[in-house]
Amino acid sequence: MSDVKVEAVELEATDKLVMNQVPLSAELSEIGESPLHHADLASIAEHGPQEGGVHFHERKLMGLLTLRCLPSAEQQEMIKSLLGVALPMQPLTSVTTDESTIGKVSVRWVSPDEWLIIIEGDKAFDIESSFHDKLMGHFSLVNISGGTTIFDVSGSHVVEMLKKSTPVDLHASEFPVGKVVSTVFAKSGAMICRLADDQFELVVRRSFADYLWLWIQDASREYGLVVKA
Amino acid sequence: MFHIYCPHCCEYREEEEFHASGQAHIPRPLDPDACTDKEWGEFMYFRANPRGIHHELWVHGAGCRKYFNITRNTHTYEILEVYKVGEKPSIVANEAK
Amino acid sequence: MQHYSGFGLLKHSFSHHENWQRVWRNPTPKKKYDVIIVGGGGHGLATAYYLAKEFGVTNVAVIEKGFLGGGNTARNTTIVRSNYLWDEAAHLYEHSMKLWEGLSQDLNYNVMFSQRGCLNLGHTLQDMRDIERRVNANRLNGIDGEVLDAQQVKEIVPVLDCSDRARYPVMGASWQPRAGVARHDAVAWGFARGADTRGVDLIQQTEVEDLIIEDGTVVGVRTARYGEIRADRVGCVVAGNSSVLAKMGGFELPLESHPLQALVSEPIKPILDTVVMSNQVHGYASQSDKGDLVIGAGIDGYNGYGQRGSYSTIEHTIQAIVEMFPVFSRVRMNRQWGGIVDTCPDACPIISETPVKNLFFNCGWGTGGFKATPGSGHVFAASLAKGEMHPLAKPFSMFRFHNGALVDEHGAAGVAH
Amino acid sequence: MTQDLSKQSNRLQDGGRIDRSKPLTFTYNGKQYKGFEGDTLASALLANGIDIVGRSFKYSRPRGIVAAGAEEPNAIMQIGSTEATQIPNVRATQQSLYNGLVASTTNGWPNVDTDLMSWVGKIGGKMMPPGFYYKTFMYPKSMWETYESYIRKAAGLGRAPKENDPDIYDKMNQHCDVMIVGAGPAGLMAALTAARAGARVIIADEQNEFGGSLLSSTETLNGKPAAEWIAEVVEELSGFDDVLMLPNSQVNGYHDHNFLTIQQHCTDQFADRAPNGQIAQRLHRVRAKWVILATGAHERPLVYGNNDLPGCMVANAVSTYINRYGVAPGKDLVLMTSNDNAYRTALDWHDAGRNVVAIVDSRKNPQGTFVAAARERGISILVSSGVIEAHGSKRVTGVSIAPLNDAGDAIVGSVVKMMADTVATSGGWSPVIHLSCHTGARPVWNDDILGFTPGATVQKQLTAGAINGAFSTVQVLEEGLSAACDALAHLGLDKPDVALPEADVIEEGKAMALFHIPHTKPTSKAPKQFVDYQNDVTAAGIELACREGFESIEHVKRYTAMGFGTDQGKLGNINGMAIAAKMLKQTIPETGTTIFRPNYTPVTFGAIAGRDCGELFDPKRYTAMHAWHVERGAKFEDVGQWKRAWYYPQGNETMQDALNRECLATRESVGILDASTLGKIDIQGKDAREFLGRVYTNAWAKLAVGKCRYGLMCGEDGMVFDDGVTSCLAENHFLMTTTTGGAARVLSWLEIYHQTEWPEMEVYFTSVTDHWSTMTISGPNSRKLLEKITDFDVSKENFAYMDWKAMTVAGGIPARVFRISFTGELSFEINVQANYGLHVWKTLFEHGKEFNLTPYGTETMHILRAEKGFIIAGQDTDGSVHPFDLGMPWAVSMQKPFSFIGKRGMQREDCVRADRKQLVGLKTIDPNVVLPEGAQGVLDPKAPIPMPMVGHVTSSYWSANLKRSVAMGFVKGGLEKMGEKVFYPLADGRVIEAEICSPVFLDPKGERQNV
Repeated sequence: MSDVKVEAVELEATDKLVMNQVPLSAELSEIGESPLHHADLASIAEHGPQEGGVHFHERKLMGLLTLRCLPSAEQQEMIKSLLGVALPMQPLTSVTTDESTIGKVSVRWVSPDEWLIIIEGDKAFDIESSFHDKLMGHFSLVNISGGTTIFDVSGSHVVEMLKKSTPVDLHASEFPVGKVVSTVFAKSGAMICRLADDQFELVVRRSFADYLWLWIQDASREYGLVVKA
Repeated sequence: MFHIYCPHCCEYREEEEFHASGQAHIPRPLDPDACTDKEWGEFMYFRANPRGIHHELWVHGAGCRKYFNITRNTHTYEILEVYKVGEKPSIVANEAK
Repeated sequence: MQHYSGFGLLKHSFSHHENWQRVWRNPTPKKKYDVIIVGGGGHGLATAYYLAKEFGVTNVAVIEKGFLGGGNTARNTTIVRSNYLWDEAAHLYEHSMKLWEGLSQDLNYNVMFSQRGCLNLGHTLQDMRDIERRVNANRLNGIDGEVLDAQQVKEIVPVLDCSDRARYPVMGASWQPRAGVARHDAVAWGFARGADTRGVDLIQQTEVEDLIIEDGTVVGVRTARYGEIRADRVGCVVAGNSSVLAKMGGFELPLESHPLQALVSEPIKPILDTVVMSNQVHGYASQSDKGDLVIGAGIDGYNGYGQRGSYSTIEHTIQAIVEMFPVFSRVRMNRQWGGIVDTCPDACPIISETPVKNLFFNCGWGTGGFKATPGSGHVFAASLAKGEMHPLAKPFSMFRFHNGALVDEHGAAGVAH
Repeated sequence: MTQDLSKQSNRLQDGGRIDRSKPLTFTYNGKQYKGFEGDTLASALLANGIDIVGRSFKYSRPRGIVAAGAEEPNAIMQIGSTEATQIPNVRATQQSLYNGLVASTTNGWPNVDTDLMSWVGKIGGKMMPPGFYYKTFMYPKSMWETYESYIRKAAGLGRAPKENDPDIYDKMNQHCDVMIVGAGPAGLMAALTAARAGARVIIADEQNEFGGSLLSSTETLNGKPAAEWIAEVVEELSGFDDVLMLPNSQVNGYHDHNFLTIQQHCTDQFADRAPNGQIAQRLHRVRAKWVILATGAHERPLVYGNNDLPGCMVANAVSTYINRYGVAPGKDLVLMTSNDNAYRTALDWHDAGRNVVAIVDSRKNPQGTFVAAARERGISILVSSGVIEAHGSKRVTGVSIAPLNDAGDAIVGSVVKMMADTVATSGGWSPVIHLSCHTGARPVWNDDILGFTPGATVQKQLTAGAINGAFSTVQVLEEGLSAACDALAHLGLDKPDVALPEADVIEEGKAMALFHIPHTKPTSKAPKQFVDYQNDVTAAGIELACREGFESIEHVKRYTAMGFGTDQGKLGNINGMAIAAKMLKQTIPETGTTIFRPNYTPVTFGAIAGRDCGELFDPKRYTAMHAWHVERGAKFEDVGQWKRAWYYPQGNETMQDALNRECLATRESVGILDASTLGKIDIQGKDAREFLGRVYTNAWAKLAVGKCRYGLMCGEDGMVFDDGVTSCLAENHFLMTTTTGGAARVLSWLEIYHQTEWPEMEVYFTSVTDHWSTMTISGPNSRKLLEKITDFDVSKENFAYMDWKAMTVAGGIPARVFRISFTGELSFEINVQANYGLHVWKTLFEHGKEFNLTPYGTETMHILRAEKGFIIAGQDTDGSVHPFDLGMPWAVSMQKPFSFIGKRGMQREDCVRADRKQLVGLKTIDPNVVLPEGAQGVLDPKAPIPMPMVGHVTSSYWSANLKRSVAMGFVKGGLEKMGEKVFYPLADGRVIEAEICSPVFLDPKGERQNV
């Protein structure tokens, strides 16, 4: 009997270990380099154009986690208590709260059994740990923070820029604030969420970030592109 | 250029987001080792390929990444219905009824 | 048969061209033939021609639901080459190439076979490995071929962007000098004229509604227009609709019918003297004698009998063309169209006996049927004449999909052509 | 300022929609001319009295402008003021005039006015009936290429530029409730109705301003000139947020499920190059809930002798030039018509102060509003007559007119000649049904309107106006309103308050079905009667085609090339079909329908490509360490979309020098590879282990937590398509790696099986390729190097081969380190969150100096693994080999309870043959010779061609470590042929001899990786 118990304890320890291992300290997060690090957006923001129809900002080094599950009522309840917000169950919807104990949390519907959780970068470890400690049943939670970045695009011509890039209908009647879609973006893909009438969030993959940055610069050229630090 | 209703996202999306994955409803034999070469070959390669009503598997690759089925007329390109994996089509070709 | 020549044209010009003979008759079918060929496209007409000319079988009918040569023969990009990877395919296509080389004279009909050469570009290290492999195999199989570096490619096609600016720079190419293009309609008409002259009945506007099968043996076809027409052997050569015919025979084929699109530019002055193909960038082009750039698009992923595909496929193709040939950016696309191609899982055709006795199928040429027209017709004619498959056709039995002896030519056929 | 009109000899003193206060200068065939803003190039050429604008394709006959829009077949120009901005084949009737426009004709030598080729055409033309080229140029065979080079030189219209295009084209995706094609009266009425109802509307028109037919007519609406009504509607439409108005925009394609493409000319009307920063053309990709086609109709010319002489025009085009552009393209007009409508042209001509010689009407008793008006003006009308021939050499100088019988197919009296410089003809109107055909609908012949109208369709399509054969403005407006109301009803929107404007009431007599005017001579002997101008197709040619047995209309078209020009037969197709029908004694619908395909008018390649070219043609995917590789002078290799460091040359090193150095450094001390591009898939769930067992060929049931294992993945056919190492992170948690190129395919492979075959299995797959930066340190000193950046115990005892460990590296960065090896050396694959990849990489270099840490690229990786006989899926496999062919039976577990994917396939009859091609090592007899990859092996190098081949070389390198070449390749039955010889005959004549051996050239016992 004791043997079995020891094994179980070890397994649990391993389970925790294999998640994001150790929380990154504030000091270490200083050396983190977002996918557009090489583009030196800070100096473009400082020296580049200050007026234009499209505004661009990289919300870098955020915590992004993919949650996969077909949540039971208990799981939904637990997830709500862990995130401070209930999972959006309606297709193509999202929720955001500032109220949670871990700060601002956004949850984006991706598919009937997939959500993207967006939090501050230094909170990913806590979330991962709490899910694995407390959420029972079949699910998967994967940290994709290193592989993903967020482009915040806005401005008076942001819709035109997006219309050059994605085939989804962005008209307010079809794409209200809060709606989220995963779709084609140029020759790559993006998860697009409307944050305000003229503000969108694009969640993109790291390896495509430079291509998409080039694309957005090009698509914005006729409207003027303003980079925000 | 198809306009396809994704039964998971519950809205129409452009064909560029999807990918056709061939004929639907071709279950993998439960005991492959008991299949003859002929049976295995037919499972892998032989297809109905009708001119008319066809049930096919598509995936919303750039969207929710879910597979689902489409009943489509291969001649007129009309999409007659979409339904989830595991469900049965409600529209079938006359002779198959 | 009225002999065609420049002198004949001159002679007829004096009588204002009023005395040219019909190119083919418009016969009413007999009750019974030795061989019925279902499908009056290039392959079917070539089969009829060679049956009559080479194998002495003249009691033959070709039954065509529309007009002669109106299917994929009328809709392809006319590329002819034989640089296939595997021995079985290479021998078959080279057999065809040899027939092409004397075809205009053989038919006394100028099919405008123009051996302008064909480049298959390599853009990655693996492309270049595959090119080496294929060219070496071709060479040892007696098929002309060379591996060229980027500089040599540039010399052959000055308008091709061989610079490092390209997203996928050209690293080299395989080059088959004997490859080229031909005038697609003329191929069908030339074979039709040759077959008709030798007694073959070409029955147009007649759709086969069913195959008549007695005791597992095919004995004829049923048509809407003429009812039953009997035959000892039936050969189906109905690219695009093979599965529909197979269903009449009570079996399935390992085929999917997909739209394959092509397009032409407006005619421009000569600028592209050879055929250029790229798997990696995914487009290919040649220039016709009339001046059009003839461009092939990829195959659409879904099954379709509509003779049209998706616009995104056209867009990708044009992107590839502009990427390869930036100077074509200001040239304009005149017309696009689509064919229906029967694709086989191994990108090779089916020339085969079937589960029904005396019923033979020639299909599954996918994107590459035009170049095989004479060779396919010749080996199929031999098989129909003798009732057993020609040695070059044997590897292409439909039953290879049971035993696993596939001839996987996806590498050579990667881009639709 | 008074205008100097002296040079614009055909410009009227007033009238037209041109702006006479804005004169423009343009160059045509090297000479300067003047026009006005609002002109098209065609109207400006006509204003300047230019008759000849081209030479015909086959016969080099002089050709003039015949139409005023998209249907123009002759005025095809080369435009462009610089080499890079050349545009071939611009239709002068659709090109707005701008200051500085440079145009030239595309054919004619030495020039278009005096073309020596025309003599060839005159003499040789007799020998060039349709299809003549099929009947000649065959003998001698060797001459064909010479003949062909002349044919090619003679063909083609304009030319492509020699320099790259400086312009930018882009695309925009649009969505709307109602897409209205055509902004004539029907389209505008429909747009106004839909817009007022609150629908999202797009309305596009190919012309530079909205109004369609109203722009070139003298009609009134609500008692005011039609232009005022147009202006009111346009102004109201522009006030709606959800209405997109696109002038200068051709709707060129109508695709399935109401997807349409529109080419918008954004700056073509201003210059041949877009002003800096502006988009030259934009392609709109529209998805519409409903489509209203209000595309109007094209007038058909009549077919008669020498009808291609400059001065022969379509009647309505003449009216357009007068009313819209203030240009009368001649002095003395003969109008030939089979209908009332065309009488307007004679009225316009007369009212412009020019001389109408006669109206030649094929009908017996024409009556109607316009006929009466002509009579009122005293214009002479010849009834039951036709113009059988035009006379002249470079311009019409006169016509022959003959009385016709009631059917219009025979001459029943004597011929009279009249002087005239312009012949306008009308055979009625052909609805512009092109778009309605694009999705496969077959048009329907309508005897009442003598034209094809749109056939039944499965698209959500409505039609309004002349496309339906409704030709009066009253009817057209009504149809626009009613189509919009139908669309609104389908959309669930209420019909708004909208009233029809009041239009002039016009009575028209019945038109006659007339296409081809008979001549006193039989067609074959009569002067050429052109049907398709651009391809020189004549009535005689069509008759000949029918005589020769080309009876299907498709055969006729293909044999004669009718309709294959850049105008796609907009003027000629129906006349051609009528002539064929007459010849074949059939009706037009029996002869066949006309089918149109996209594009309606040609579209610039650049616009279709949009921004997806050059730098943006395809994404370049980068790893987190990419900038470092660039800085170190790496050469890159394209692997899928990834840019991977290939090798790192230093100084004057050749590629081989660099590879030798990288290989030696790695085996002697330590090298480092950026392996971030490998596909990585996180797999979680209680059935994860079982799932792995089903998709890999080997066993996974007992892989312990903390352990890694290599696996092969096969298709159902048993053929290998990917491989990689999968690690057990926790009991129900695995990390799978795939090849760089195979990552997406493997993930879809897992998903499709999970979602469609085994949905009951509790497992989830998530791509983490981009999340992790992966760097492999390899070589005897790799452990020492790792120790420098971690406190974790990485000793052999604590961290065994094929284990993985979690630790922190480089000052606290969490890492997963895998002790796996693709080089055969002691290796550690360090994975860190990608935001820290470059930091850790640099930290390794900080500590690596003492070990001569050497970065190596994919090529060195390939060499090192080849020394060990490790395969690369995709290079050493090609989709036709199974694990046994690869000599890897150890990677297959036939005992697994579940029949894993590939098991059944690899046991088929052909897959268990003894003489299959099998992967073996190849040792060249001369160790200094490196076999070329792709070389084909034979057993008998002296065998005649075709030589029986036994297999090809898949991987081959110079091994600096072994100081000899190493290679792998396939040999038939090779696994049973160890020690035997294979020969590789190369293109350069060399024959390389090699011995079949084990593919493991280095350290066969694996001692180096196990230290």
